[in-house]
Amino acid sequence: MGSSFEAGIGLAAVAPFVAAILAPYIQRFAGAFAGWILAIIPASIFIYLLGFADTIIHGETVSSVIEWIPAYGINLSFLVDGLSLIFALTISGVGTLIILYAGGYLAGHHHQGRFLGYMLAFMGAMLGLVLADSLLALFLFWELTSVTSFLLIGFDHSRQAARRGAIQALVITNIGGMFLLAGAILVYQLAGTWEMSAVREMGEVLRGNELYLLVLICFLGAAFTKSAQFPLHFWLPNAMEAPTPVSAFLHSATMVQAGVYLLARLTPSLGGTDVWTSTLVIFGGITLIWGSLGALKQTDLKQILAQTTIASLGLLVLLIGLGSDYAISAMVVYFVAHAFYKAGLFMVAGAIDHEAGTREITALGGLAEKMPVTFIGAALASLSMIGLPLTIGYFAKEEMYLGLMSGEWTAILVMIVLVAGNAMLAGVALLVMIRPFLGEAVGTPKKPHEAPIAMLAGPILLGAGGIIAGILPDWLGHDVLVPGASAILGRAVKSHLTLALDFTSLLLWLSALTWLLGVLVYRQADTIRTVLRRFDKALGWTADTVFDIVMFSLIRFSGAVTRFLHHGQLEFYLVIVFAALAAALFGPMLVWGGLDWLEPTAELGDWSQRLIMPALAPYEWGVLALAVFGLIAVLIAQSRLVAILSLGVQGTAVALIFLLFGAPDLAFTQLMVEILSVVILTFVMTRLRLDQRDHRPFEDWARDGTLAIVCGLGVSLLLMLVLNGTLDTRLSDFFTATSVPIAHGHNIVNVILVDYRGFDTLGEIAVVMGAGMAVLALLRRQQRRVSTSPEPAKPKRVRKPRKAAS
Amino acid sequence: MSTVFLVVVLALVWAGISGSFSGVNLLLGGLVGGVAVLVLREAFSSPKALRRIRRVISLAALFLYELVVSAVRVAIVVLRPDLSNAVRPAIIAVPLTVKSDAEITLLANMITLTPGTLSVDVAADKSVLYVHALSMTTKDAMIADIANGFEKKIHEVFE
Amino acid sequence: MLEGVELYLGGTLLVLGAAFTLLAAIGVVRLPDLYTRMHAASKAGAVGGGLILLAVAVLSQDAAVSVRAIIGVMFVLLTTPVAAHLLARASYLTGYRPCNDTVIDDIAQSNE
Amino acid sequence: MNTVIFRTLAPLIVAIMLVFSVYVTLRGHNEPGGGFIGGLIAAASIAVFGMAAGVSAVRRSLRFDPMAIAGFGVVLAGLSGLASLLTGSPFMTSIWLYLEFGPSIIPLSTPLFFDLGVFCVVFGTLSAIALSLESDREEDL
Amino acid sequence: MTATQFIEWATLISLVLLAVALLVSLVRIVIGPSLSDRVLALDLLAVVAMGFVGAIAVRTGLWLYLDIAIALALLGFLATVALARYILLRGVRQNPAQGEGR
Amino acid sequence: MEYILAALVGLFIAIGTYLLLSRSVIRMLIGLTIFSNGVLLLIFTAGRLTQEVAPIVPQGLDVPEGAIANPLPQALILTAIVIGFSMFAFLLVLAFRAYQSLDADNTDTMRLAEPDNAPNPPLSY
Amino acid sequence: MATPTPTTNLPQAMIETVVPASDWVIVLPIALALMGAAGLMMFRRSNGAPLIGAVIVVLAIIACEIALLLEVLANGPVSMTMGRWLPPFGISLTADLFGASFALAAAVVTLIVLFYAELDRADADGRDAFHPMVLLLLAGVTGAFLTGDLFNLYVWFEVMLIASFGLIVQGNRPLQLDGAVKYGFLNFLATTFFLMSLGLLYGLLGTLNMSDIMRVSNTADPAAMAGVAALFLLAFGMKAAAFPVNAWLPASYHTPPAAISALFAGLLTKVGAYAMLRALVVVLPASRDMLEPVLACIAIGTLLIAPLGAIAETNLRRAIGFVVIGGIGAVIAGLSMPSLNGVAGSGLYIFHAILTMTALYMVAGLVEKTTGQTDTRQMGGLYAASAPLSILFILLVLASAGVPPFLGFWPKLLLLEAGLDQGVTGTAPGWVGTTMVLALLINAVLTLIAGTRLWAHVFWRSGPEGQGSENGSVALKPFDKRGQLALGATTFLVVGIMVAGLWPGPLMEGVSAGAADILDPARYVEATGLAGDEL
Ligand code: NA
Ligand code: NA
Repeated sequence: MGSSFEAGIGLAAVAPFVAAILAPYIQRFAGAFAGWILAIIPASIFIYLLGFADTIIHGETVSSVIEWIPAYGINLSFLVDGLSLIFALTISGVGTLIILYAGGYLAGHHHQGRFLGYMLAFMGAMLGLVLADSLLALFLFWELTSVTSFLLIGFDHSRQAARRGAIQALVITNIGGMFLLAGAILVYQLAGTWEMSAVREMGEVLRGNELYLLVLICFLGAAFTKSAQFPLHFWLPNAMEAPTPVSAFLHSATMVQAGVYLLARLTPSLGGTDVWTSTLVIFGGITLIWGSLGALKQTDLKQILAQTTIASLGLLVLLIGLGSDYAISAMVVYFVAHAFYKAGLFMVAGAIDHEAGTREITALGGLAEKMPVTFIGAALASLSMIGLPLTIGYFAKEEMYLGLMSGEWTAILVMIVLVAGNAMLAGVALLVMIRPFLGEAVGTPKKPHEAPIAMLAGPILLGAGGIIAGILPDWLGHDVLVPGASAILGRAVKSHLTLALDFTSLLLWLSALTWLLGVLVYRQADTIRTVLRRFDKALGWTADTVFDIVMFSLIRFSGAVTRFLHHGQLEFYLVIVFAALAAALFGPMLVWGGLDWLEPTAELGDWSQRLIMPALAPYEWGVLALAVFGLIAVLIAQSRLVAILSLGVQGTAVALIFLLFGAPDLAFTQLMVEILSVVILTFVMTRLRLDQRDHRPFEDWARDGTLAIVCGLGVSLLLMLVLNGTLDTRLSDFFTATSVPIAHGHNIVNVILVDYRGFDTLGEIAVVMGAGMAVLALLRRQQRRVSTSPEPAKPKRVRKPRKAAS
Repeated sequence: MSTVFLVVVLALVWAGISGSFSGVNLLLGGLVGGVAVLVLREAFSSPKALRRIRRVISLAALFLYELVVSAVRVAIVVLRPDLSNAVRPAIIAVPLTVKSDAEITLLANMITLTPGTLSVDVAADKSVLYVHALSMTTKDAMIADIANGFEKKIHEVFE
Repeated sequence: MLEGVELYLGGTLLVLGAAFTLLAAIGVVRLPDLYTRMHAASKAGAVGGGLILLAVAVLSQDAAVSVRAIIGVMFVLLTTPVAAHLLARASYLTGYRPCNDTVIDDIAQSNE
Repeated sequence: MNTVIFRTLAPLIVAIMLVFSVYVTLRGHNEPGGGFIGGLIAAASIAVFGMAAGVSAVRRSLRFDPMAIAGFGVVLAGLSGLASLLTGSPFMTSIWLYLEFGPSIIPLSTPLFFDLGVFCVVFGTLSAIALSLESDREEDL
Repeated sequence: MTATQFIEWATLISLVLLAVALLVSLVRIVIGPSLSDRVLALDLLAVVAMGFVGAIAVRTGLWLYLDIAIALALLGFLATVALARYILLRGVRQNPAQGEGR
Repeated sequence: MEYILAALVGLFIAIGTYLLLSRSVIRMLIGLTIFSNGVLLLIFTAGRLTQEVAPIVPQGLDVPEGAIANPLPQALILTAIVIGFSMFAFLLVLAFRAYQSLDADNTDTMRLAEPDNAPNPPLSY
Repeated sequence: MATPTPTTNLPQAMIETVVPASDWVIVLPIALALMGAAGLMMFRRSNGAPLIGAVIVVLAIIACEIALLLEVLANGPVSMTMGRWLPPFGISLTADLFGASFALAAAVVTLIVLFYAELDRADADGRDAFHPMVLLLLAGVTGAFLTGDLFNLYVWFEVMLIASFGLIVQGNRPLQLDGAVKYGFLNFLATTFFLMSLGLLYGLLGTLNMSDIMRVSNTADPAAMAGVAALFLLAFGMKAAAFPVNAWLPASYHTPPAAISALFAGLLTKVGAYAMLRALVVVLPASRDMLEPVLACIAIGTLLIAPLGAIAETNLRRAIGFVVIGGIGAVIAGLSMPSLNGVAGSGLYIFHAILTMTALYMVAGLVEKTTGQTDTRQMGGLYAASAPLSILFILLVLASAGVPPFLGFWPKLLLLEAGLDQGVTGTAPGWVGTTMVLALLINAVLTLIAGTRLWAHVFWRSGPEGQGSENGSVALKPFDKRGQLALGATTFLVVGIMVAGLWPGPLMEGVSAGAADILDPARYVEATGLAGDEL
């Protein structure tokens, strides 16, 4: 087998995406034949993958690596072994039929192209997921399945139920995705590699690590959400809002099986411990029973099938949890069996809905006459689901019972669960096969007739496949069970499937018991349904309603938090900012001893020395006093204009302080700026007519005052702390020494401004220019509005200044 | 003609400010002044005045004298403990004999800076100057004071 | 010794200017209404500020500085009355009436 | 503000302020002052002029759009920084030329042009703001 | 007393007087009662500040401060004009008895 | 004397803060100006103080004769003053326009961007 | 003509070597942007097309920045000290990989937005100075990314701020003025805090050059340094819109025309976050260590609060504003775990956010334009009506929620690795890493919920909330020529984001190398010319 052939593994995952992008155009171009054309892609992938079968059956694996982010050791690495090949073949095989089916099912729908695109993208994601060797790549495709299924479930987007189902599925599976990501990174950090093929060699190390439980929780969280394990199962029935081809694909062979796949894949790395076994068995068992009961509650064909899917997923998880050779063998066979019959049954349900206009089994009957081919498909699938001999379902059941023959009480308990679950599933299968098709014909919304060939191909081929596998146990055992189970367990597993019925074996009697109970369930289906529904009513809520409650609570909580934090009052925002300022000022000083210096020390002198300024002349005190009184004048000013005048006073005082301490340029600039500020303020105030008083309620007054004092004090203390050190004057010394000789300027400050730090000044004048542009942008429209509107809308507000009287 | 004159004055002012009467500096001053005048060219009505330098000096001397006297008087008033007795404020209308804007302006400004009087407003028809007096004696005496003092000298200057 | 005379003269001018300025401020606080206060501010203020600039002119002993100082004085004398006039006029037009001690108000009469 | 006294004296005051502003700008490298303060004073003179003569008169006198003057200032300052590209030095390396006019020497330097740029920016921007605050008409903006 | 000492004292006294003048002007700004009164006081304050700068120039011998003083006179004038204009255009009804407008 | 200045800086900051917390936009602007002035003084003080000796080299000398005031903080403050003034001008005109358009200078009533009666988020999918 | 000779017995003051013209690529982007803005301002009344002028300038800037980036990639950080003065006496511009690549991303985004902005400029006559303002904003942003001097950083912050002021009021609607008041006061206050901390830092260390500060920062009182660092954190936190001082962003970002929102979302907060990275991680690492718990709490708060806002909001662009804030939380998360992965994650997140948040607002603007609504409750039906918008929107939702293989995933991966390493698997597990991982994961889920709700309401639902049947339809305005241009620009950007997400190798290598320089700034210091100097 050539290397380019192996390198094509990645292509198998990518090709559907390319096809997906082209799908809408192909659909536009090919119309009704779009399904047939697009089905070529999965079909060729299927054939391509079949090419690996020989290698895999011989116990080898094939891998291929596409470098992606080499610096981080992240590669798109793929590995084909028994497990992934079984999944990949199932996906591409069923996928081919589904694409065909969708071509017929959605014929004429104006978004059929989009739909086919989503389906293909989903298939690509799923193929990538099962073929990936890198945990990160697996996660990537895992998330892509969530996203594409989101789009598929919400395909019928104008109905709220569809949107809800889509969001629900995405949210739950995305939460699982986060678990998976965390788990993947943890494994990477513990094992030092992303490649699962390498990780499985380190199973002992992982299981022995103190973080094993955390890693396990992460992966179980991922698998349980994706594979709809109780109590996270509720999203799956809601996902039935999707068009039937989606249900057939996603909820039989593919997306929901991703969790099962993950668990199977991780069995050698993480499995086999007590926690693993007990968790999987318990959750799987509960899910099995819960799902089976759920199926019996329903009357909608799709809902029934969805619930049985939950049950089957529970069963698969349980089997992985058991982890014995038999259990794993059973899991492999059951997976294939389930894929065959469940996809077929969903397609049948879709065909019935499509042709008869309803999926309510209570409203259906006698369709076998009108839709004989469909009925054959349904029957074949149902028989496999019941697990009758000569179907693949039989072997699955047999294998799982085999593993529990030890006689330990836990095994017996599990066996009881299995039998009960299988029996109920068998009952449901009978229900699905018999109710719509046999018995008296019932009037339906549409006049039923046989579905088009594109929609029939799937059920028939899949049903037939189930039977063929059922009559070829050696092939099934050698080519499917052994490679799959060996890949999962990491050791060689033997197959012992046989068609011979051994009436002395307890096994057969357990199967018989299962069928018997199944018939009983079928007979009493209506009663059971009534009882279960009554029970539900008494309970009052389900996990599904809890989702709504959580979601709406989240939305309400979001609303409340947002309204509280962002309610639009600038004042409140400012309070937060200044509280943060106070914290930033005092926090570090309090924590790290920034206030220690307040204690008198010999070095710094006591406070009398620190505060009494022999150096300050009386007039300097006068200027400081002017600043203080100017500030107080601003503070107590009742009207804004008085505050503005007082602002000029404190500004003048600041300028004089600059002057007194040797900063003429500063004083100069500050004086000019301060006066111009007053002038501009006055210009603007000339046009404003404002309420003069400061209305501040007392609480605010106290709060603002406290904040102000704290912030002021904090700044003072921090500044004093800074002043306690000595200043490194390298820069200023340099400027002083070179200003005249090199920079040719006597005013050192100006030389700094235009030369040493001229770049700052360049930015600064850009700010000035920007201010001009911004102000003009502010003023322009308003004046246009005034001049163009025939009558000023609000004369009270837009007031032109009164012209001088004389 | 007047514009050139103004430019020359501004160039001299420039030279004075910058402390160098060198040729280049005067040229630069002329340039700066020229730009300033160019900017303001509309605003200058041709001033026919400023010819009789002797009269100007005479006026300036009078003004400076009056200014100092005025400042001292105000200072004295301000320091008096019985302030309310010292002031006898009034606003009186002084008829104007000078007519041109420049004359009125000069007069009003001088009145403001000299003892006891402060120009508040000029009537719209420029016939009357309203003057605030700090310590009124009689209305006629004040009007006569102004008419015989600054107004006359300004007349002479602007003749 | 001539230098000394300049210094004494300049120092005296400086103190005088400062004193006038302070008196102007006191006048602005003590006098009864805007118009009377304006007398103090414009006359004593202008003279005070002017004297200080003159002191600079005398003391600097630098022709350029002196010229500038004198131009500064002229500027003060130019602007002070204009500012006073504008403020007084604006105040009067917007209804600031002279204090009750005011004996004559010709503007008010002309408006009647 | 339409009084004889103000109207008559304003041009004189404005002219003096303008001259003073240029003086302060040019002197900045060696004494307190510089482009910013100069521009500020010049813009203040424009504000006085605007209050005395009206906005449209000022705009007519200025000829150029004040914001274009500001833009020119930034370009001038930037160019004075870029000039050092010719000398193989980093941005804003000063270049000094001493032009001899007979006895006097005029120092021309990139910092001087830089400061002139600052002057233009401040003058243009603040004039634009002052005038637009004064103006009621669309075309003035 | 030498000339230098005299100047030393003269500047000190002047600066003290001017500092007091600054504070006294502030009193009128605070107590008003009318806006015009406050504007007048601010105008005076600018003149006092100008004097202060001049006196500092004398005290430090840095004559260049003179330009700050001149500029202060220029812009102080601008401020007063703008405020007078505010009073006029806004038509602030002011009466000493009532206090002032906005 | 630096401590005194530091205390003064604290007063500027405190009063600026208090005014910024008032709801009137004009007062807030005044507060912002005072706050900025406090920050300018802070930089000035942090650069250490010397009295009355400007950082100007007398004509004819290459370096100043004695100690001079620290020129670098002055240059920084100058830049900051200019920038602060530009911002002030913009914010002032903004306040003016906001008053015109929104009929208020009380920030409590400026609620167009974040309406007071904002609806609760819809409980739907 | 005469040139005076400098006195000889001076300390060496200037760099004597000739500076190669190629070094100018570090300063030209800033100079060109500034002068371009000024030039467009000069001719704003002429009837030329300002778009063409602006595009030419930005293209020139991009060319320079590509050259700069190549130079940095080849030879390490590039530095130029203005005016030929020896550092730290002159202002140094220093670009390492982070700075150079962010600057480039900013310029590219600006170019795209310039075209996009034609959407709202039907009545453009150049007088509002939109194009000069955009260039000014770019100048500020570029300066902030490239400068090696803290005070200079302050100046560029202010340039950016004033330009954003000018932009946010473009159009002058009352709504905008309300937003601008909040934006203006809070942001100017933030830069004032920045200035305050700069003053204190100068008082402590006597220098402003970042490289120089790194050398001397341990000489000062640690409590005072921590105080200064806390002020930096507050100032940059406000700029970056970190919780709890993030209120200005949702109050204002939805008010201006969409092009301006887009530009802001791409550039403004990112510069705040970058400054935080630069100032705290590079320049003051010791103080950052002291403040680590605070940083962590800020990151957690931001990560958790922001998506709640996005869920709660019914105004489309306001909701996206909260998504922007959430991204800032991710950046700060990296700063609280400054391992190689943490810093690389922060850096890559900034890069991702520059592109993705801009694109989100661009799409939102198109949505608003075509539906004529701003409130999601009034929207609907776009899924059926506009396939391009649908694709763009869902891709961006996924990118911002960090779903692989979209661009947003990669920084999250790095951050999660950093968090798990610090919190669980590392040598000394601490609470910061663990909680950060939880916060990041919860943020991802909540962001996805918010995004899908928007998607469901705006796109899937066929009409406004509670109106008519589920199959009703809404009237949509088709795009005119300007709309097509805007749509094209958006698509271009989104395609770029997708490509970067699918082939993240170069980016990841880049941020990895960049983070190495951040954590060990020896090369940065050396480039500035300060290495080896003993104090
Ligand atoms: Na200067
Ligand atoms: Na006066």
